[in-house]
Amino acid sequence: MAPLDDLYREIILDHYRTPRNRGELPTPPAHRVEGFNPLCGDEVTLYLELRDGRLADLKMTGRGCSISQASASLMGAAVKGKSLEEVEAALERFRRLMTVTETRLDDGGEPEPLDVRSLGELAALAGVVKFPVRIKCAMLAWTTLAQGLDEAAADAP
Amino acid sequence: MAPLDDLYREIILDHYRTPRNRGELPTPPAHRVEGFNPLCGDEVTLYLELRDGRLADLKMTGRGCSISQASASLMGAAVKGKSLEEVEAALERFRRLMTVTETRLDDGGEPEPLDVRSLGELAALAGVVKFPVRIKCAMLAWTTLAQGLDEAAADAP
Amino acid sequence: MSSFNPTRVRADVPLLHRQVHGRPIAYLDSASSTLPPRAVIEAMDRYYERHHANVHRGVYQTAEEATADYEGARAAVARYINAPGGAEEVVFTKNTTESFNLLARSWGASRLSPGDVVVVTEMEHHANVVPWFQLRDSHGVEVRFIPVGDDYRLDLSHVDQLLEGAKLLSVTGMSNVLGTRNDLAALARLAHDHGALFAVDGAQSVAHGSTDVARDGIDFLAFSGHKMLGPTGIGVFFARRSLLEAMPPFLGGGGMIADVRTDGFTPATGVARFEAGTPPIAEAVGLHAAIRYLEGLGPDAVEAHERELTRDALERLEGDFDGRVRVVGPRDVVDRGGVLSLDVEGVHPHDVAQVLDQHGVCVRPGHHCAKPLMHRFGLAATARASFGPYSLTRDTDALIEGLGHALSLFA
Amino acid sequence: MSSFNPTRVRADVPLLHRQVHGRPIAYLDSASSTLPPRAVIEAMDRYYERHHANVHRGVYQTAEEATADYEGARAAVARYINAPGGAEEVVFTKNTTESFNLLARSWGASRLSPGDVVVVTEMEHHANVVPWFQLRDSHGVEVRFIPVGDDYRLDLSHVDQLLEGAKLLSVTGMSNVLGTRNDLAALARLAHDHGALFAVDGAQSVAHGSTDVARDGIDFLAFSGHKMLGPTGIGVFFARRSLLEAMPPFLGGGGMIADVRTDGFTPATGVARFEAGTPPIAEAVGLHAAIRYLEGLGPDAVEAHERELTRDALERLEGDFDGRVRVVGPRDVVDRGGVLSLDVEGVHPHDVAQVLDQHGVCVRPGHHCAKPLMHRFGLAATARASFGPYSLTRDTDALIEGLGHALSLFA
Ligand SMILES: Cc1ncc(COP(=O)(O)O)c(C=O)c1O
Ligand SMILES: Cc1ncc(COP(=O)(O)O)c(C=O)c1O
Repeated sequence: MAPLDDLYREIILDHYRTPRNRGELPTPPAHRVEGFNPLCGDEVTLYLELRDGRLADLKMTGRGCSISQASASLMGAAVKGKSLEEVEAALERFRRLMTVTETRLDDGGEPEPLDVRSLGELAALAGVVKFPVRIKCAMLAWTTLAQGLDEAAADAP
Repeated sequence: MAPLDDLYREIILDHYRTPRNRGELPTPPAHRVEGFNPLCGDEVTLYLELRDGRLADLKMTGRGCSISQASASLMGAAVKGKSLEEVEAALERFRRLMTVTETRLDDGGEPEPLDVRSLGELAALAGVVKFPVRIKCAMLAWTTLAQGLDEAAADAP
Repeated sequence: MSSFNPTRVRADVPLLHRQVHGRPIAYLDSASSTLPPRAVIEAMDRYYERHHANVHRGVYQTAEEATADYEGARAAVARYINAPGGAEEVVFTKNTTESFNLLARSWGASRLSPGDVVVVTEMEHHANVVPWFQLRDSHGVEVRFIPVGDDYRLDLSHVDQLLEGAKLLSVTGMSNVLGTRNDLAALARLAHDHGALFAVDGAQSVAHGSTDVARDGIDFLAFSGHKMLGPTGIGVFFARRSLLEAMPPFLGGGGMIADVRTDGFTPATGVARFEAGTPPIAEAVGLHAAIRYLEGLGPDAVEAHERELTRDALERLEGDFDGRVRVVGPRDVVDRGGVLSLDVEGVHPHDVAQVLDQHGVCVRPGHHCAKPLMHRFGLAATARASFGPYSLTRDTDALIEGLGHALSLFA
Repeated sequence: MSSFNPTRVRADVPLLHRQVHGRPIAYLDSASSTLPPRAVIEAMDRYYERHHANVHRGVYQTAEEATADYEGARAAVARYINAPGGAEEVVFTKNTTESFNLLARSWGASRLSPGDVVVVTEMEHHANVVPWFQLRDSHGVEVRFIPVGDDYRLDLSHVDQLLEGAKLLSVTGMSNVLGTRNDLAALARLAHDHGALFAVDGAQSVAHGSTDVARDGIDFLAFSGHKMLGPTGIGVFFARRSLLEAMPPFLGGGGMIADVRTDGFTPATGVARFEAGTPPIAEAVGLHAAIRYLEGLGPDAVEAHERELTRDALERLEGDFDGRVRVVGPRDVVDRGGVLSLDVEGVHPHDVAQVLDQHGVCVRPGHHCAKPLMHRFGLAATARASFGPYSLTRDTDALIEGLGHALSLFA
């Protein structure tokens, strides 16, 4: 197994200690969606405000481990204000990052550099794949976001 | 484990090939009772005619292995015509014979000689205890008899 | 190319090196339970010695390893039966029997209404009969039986009528009494044509040939580790993903919930919903090793080997005893596995097995948990000899010798 | 006199010889699953290598041996828990969870009517909660919870009210989160005084002290092999004979029937009625070896050893971290086992466990399948360290060192 530093990069600890975009938004207009990891009890609630094809605003509450909370905070920073296409693309990139298998990491070193670069600060979470049980933690906010976007699209007039 | 001869004594094979008291009795006056070994499908049906405190007549049908059928046949020969006290005593003696543990047989040779002698031909079944799964076969007719006597007593006016 | 070599398989199985009553053991009871090769035993040892921990909820090294071992076994099972939806269609249970109870109590109890029909066959093991009777008693479903013909094969002459209104057809892949193999692909088509789902009891069939749920159109499949060179204490329930996802939980407890409060609970999603409590972890590891071992032998090679043994045994049983030993099952070896139920003239199966035991031959007397079939043929019991991948002609030699002894003893 | 020597016990457990991340393993997750000593692994090996066969229906040598092994395990369990009616009161299941489902679906479903009350406690594992909710949904029974006080012990101040109309009181012998041991004899009297039966979740308590169902007046008891140095894949359900005899079958299939026809079935009598399908035979052999091993150590000696470890750990956890590590559970070691649920200031249990893993320390983060209890204390999760007979002070040393690291990393 990889050393702890691969997991707890400074950016992650920073986002865990000082999470961005904490709080709530009035619903409506915002859409509220809850995510939940039954195995460890991690929770995240997202408030998504969609306007003119963009994720105009986003806030979140929740509690959980450093990885789930930092991932949520990093996600918020990465997707807030972006067009829905950009958000979808970020979601897809992050999913791919998290499904790079441990084996590939083991013999190939880092995952595809293009991916990582296009992720910006989120690349700090790349080390999580070396700790398979933590992948669920890192994914929690993202799957919740995906669900929220689906629900919001379904609700839209 | 003991050699086969301990199990398949000549008397047993004889009673298996030529079972005594086969047939049915009209009910009433006879009492009919069925016994059943769910593990191997052995069956025995007894017809018991009680008169004046005696097991005046007894017949049986059924199918099963040599041990269950020979034990039934030997039982019939041993208890037919006997007083109910004598039948009960035979039942008790046979039960004790069958619960002599294998261990005791192993270090003590034969079970208590008194028992065996008082059993007459039934002593041929003593070897069964060395084959634990067969004890159920040997007991089938006897537990059925015990049940039949109980039922008949309950039915009696 | 498979490198199948039965002598080598035999060498791999520790129990076959044993003697009983001064004779080499001739194990002919694989239909009851198979004997595990050393690789299976050692995989479980290694698990307990190096990796054991409870699964799913641990982040420490051995807990991750145990989880990976356990989930790796699930993936191996999915591959072995060619589950179209992969590991997410494979639930671990304790045995085939629990798998059928899960099917009846979860899918059956939630999907069937009074008057709905479940069709089984007269050659089913009790595991695929009793749960349906229990569902009949609790939910009013009707249970119908496809009869078995005098040729020991399913009699499909009235099957359309029997399948009318059926919601499920549930059939054994191979009879544990007759050896008859059923044409699963054809039966699946029949079931589906009548709007019924198709369940298979794979307890006998999975270890003695290939299984392909995707190819054959199987909706549900149940089988046991201990009948496929694996350990006791583990079984498999396969269901197509769309079906599994709609099934409510069966057993309740830890691991199968999303949330529990003092006023109720929310079940988990996925296979976890059906795996309440600590699962058979070491047993999954053993099953995985058994699957690897069977894949190494090649399911088709195993089937061909056992077919050859069966052909030879059928011939000799007929030829050597002037008809005094009757095989209750098909006489040809097409669509037939290596199970030989014997009816020996004048000798009760219990006595047959007892005499054979003295020859080191292990056969099983009884109704083999298939009483409807026994009733059908007017039998109380048979003495059943059955082959496994490690069986050799010399096992049949010992069987024939012992049968001769039994016949002479009771003559 | 017991010859209990924890260093020797440790030597007996192969997994404890392992290193992780270059450190000796400090296994502190026995409440999840214990580590089997070599004697348990070897007993199962020997079983598979020499005696394996399906039980009950065979007359050949190895089938008799396997049956004797299996039934011998049942007798050993009966002795270990002092079952007044002996082996006929011991049913083998797959785990504690199945045992509770058996209790709820067989006894519960047949004996309870809408409005009947089942009383559990806020400190129960989901295994002793979810089956009762399921029974509530199917049969309309009411489920009540005895609250847990701020002292982490049952709050019995309103227990008479709670037990009014109760048909069953079902309580854990020891909380897997708090370590709290409950006074089973007193609770049994309470239950019986209110006309209720008394069930105990022994999953945690059976391995860390003595269990005596006769002395304590326990009517039903459930526990798992893998939490008492035994294998996965086996559990026990004990019920007083008079209760067991009146219970209808649960799972249907082979082995639990007296007869099956195409129109119905008749269940078997005795424990067989509850053991459908091939049972966990090798696992029973392993459990037997575990019981022998525990009896050799002496349950009281094990309890005393773990109490001493707990006393020491409680002191150091309080003393070393200026209150930044809080133990969720009683602070004294009276009526308390070796389970330490930790709440570490500013560090999520997941992260605590992850950092500890680097120190070779195995603890479990999560809700420990006791969500009602977590809700009660407003916690989402704890990091739980728990002792076993093989635990040593040096495991606590490693824990303390790792906690220091976690606190500094997240400071
Ligand atoms: C108190 C308690 N009850 C029940 C269980 C469930 O045991 P199993 O998972 O073996 O069914 C556990 C173990 O997690 C437990 O600690
Ligand atoms: C055809 C068939 N189905 C089901 C079973 C039951 O399997 P298990 O006892 O492992 O549940 C058996 C084994 O006896 C079988 O042969």
